[in-house]
Amino acid sequence: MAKLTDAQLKQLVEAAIFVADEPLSKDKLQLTVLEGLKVSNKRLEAALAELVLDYAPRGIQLVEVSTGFRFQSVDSLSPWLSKLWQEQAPRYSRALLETLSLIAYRQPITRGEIEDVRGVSVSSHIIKTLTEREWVKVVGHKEVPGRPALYATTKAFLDYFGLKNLAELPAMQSIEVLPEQEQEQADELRLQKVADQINSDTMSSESASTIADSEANKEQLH
Amino acid sequence: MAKLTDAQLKQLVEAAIFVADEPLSKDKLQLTVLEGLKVSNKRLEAALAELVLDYAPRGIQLVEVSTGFRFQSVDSLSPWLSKLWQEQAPRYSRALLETLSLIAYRQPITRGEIEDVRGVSVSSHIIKTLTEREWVKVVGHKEVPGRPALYATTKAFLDYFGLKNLAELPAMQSIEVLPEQEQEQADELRLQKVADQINSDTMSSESASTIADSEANKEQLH
Amino acid sequence: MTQESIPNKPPIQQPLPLAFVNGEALIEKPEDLYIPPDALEVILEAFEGPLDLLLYLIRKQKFDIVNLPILQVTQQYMEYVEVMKEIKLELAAEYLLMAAILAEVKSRLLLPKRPDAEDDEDDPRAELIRRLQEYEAIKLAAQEIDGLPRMERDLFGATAIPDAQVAPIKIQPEVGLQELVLAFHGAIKKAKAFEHHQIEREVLSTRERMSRILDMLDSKNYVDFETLFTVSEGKAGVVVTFLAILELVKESLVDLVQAQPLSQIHIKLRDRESDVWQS
Repeated sequence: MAKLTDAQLKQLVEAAIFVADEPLSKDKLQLTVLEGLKVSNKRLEAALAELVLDYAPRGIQLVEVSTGFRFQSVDSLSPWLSKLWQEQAPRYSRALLETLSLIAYRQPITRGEIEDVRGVSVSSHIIKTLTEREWVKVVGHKEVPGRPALYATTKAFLDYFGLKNLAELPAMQSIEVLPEQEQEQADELRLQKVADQINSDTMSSESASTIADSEANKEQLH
Repeated sequence: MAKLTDAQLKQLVEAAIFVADEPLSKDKLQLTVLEGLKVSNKRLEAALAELVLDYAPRGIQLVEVSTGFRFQSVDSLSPWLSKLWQEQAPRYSRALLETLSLIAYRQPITRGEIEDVRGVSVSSHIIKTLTEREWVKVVGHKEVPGRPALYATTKAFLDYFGLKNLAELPAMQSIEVLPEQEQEQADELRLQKVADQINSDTMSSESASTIADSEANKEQLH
Repeated sequence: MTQESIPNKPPIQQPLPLAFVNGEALIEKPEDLYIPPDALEVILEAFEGPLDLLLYLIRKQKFDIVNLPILQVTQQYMEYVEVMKEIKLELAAEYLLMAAILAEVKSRLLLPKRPDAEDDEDDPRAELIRRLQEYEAIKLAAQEIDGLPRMERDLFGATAIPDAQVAPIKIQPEVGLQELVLAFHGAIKKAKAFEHHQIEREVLSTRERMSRILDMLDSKNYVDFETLFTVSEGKAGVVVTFLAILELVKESLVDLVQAQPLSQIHIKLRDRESDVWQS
C-alpha cells in the first residue's frame, strides 16, 4: 500500500473514524493511519467529502465536530434508538443550562458575573457538574480582588452538542447588551444620580437612606 | 413511523447496530428499536442481508458473530488501524536500567545476585520488560539450591547499542568504585598486614586489639 | 404613575379600563394575577430567581419590557414576595433585594422630573430594563442550547469494532549506552552504600563470631588462618572475625602457629588435655 488508491484511502479513513474512540481530526489521521503514506491534505479532504455524501442517505452520518470527524446516528431515529438503553438521557436543569449558556456566550466569565446576569447565586453543584462533564473549565483568573476563576467552554462541550466551533452556537436573540465599559459608565452614572437625589432638598433624610441601602444591597450581588 | 418502509427499516437497523455497545441479535432488535413496529423476521433478515451487501466494498463490514450482528473493520486494514493506538511507553526507570547494566556487565547473573548488589528486590515487571524487549534472556540455571535462572544479554541488545560484542561495552576503570576482584586483592593485602602485626613480638595482644578496634571504627565511618 | 398608565390615545369612556398596554385598554384583570398560596411553592420552583419572576409577570400580561409598567409589576411582585416570606424564607433574600430595587425605581419615578434632564438617561427604569433584557436573552439562549441535538439524547456515536488483528503499537523508550554505563556506576555505588548499611544494622557481635570460629575448628588439625575469613562479608566482617580470633587467643581457647615470618598462619583449638597451663 505504498501508493494508496482513492478507494483504498476512503476505506482506510472510513474504518479509522469508525473504530477510533473519539472524533478524528485530519491531523490525527495524518499522524496515525496515514503516516508514511504521503496523502496530501487535499486528497484527504476529498475522501472525507465523498464519505459524507456516501452516508447522507443512510441511518448514520459522517459529521465534523470541534475535535474532528465522527459517525453519528441521524437524530430523527433517536426515539427508537434510545430504546437500546435502559436509562434515559440525563436531563439538565434550567439553572444549569442558563449557567452553561452564559459561559458559552460570554466566556471567559466569572461566577460573580454569571450571578449578576441571572440575579441569583450559582450553586457550586452546577459548576461541579459542568466541570465534571468537562463542558467548562477554568481558563484563568480575573485580575480583581479575590482573583475569581474565569470559566470557558471546552471542545468536549462543542462535541457533545454537535458543534464545530462557538460560532455555530444559535445566535442570541436581539439583545443590545452593553459592552462592559459602557455598562460600568452607566452604573457610575446611576450612582451619581442616587447621590444627587440624596442631596436633593425635596427628599426627607429617611427615604434617602432607604434608597442608599437598596443600592448597597444591589452592589453586593455584583 | 407506524408503518416502516424498507428504506426506513434498513436505516434504523443499521444505526442500531452501529450505536449499540455490543452485537445485536435479531431478537434484541425486535425487542428494542423495532418494538411495536410489527416488522416480520423475514423483513428484518432481508434488511440485514442488504446491509451486508451494502458494506461489502467499504472499510468496515457487517458481520454476524455468536451474539448477533456488529460492524467491524476489514482485516486487511489492521496494520494501519493499529497506529491509532500508538502509545509512547513510559521512560525506563532507574531500577530497570541498573538491572540491565548489571546483566550486561556481570553476565551470566541470577536475579538474587542482582538483588545482592542493588540491595533491593528486582521486580518481575523489570525482568519481563527486558525479556519482552528481547534485550535479556535466560541462558541457563545456576547449580545452587533453587536452580535460579542465569540472565545474559542478547544479540538484539548488542545491535540496539551498536556494539559488535560485549567487550565493546565501555570499560569501568574510570569509575572510582573498585570492581569486585580488585577489592578482594585489597582485602587480602590488609589481612596480610594484620597478620604481620599479630606476629610482631613488640605487640601485646591488648594493643593489637586496640588497633583492630580503631580499624573497626574506621570501617563504620566509611 | 402618570408616566406609564396614561395612554397616548384619548381616554375611552366605558367601561373603565384597568390599564392600557401599548395603547390598548386592558379591561379584564389577567388571570395569572391571582395565584393560590398553596400553588406558589410549586411555581416558585419554576422560577430561576427574581428576574425570571419579573419576566414572567411582564410577559404574562403581554407588557413590553421596554415600557416596563413599574407600578403594576411592583405591586404584583410584592404580593408574591409577601407569600414567599412565609413559605420559603431562605429563598426570599434575592427576591427581597429585587423588591428594594423596584421600590427605589418606583420612588424615583414619583419624583418631579428635572427640566434639564435628558430623556433617555433619566429613566430610572433603564438599568432594570437592561437587566431584564439581558436575562431574557440568556434564558432563551439556554432553551436553544437545550434544543440542540446532543449526544446521549438525540445523537449516538456510531462505532465499529476494530478487527482482531488490530493491536496497539507501543513505542519503546530509547536508551543510550551512556545511560547504561551510568546505571551500572549507580548500582555499584549503591552496593557499596548498601553493604555498609547492612553491617551497621546487623551488628556482627564478636562473641557470636567467636563461637562460630570455635565451631569450625578442632583440636587435632591446624587450619589456614585465612579460611576463617569470608571476604564477601566485607571489610567490617573481616575485622569482626579478626577481633574474635584475638579474643580467643586472649582467652587461650586457640593456638596460633607460624613456621617463619610472613608465612601462612595456622590455627587450631587448644588441646585441653595436653594443656599444661590448665587446672
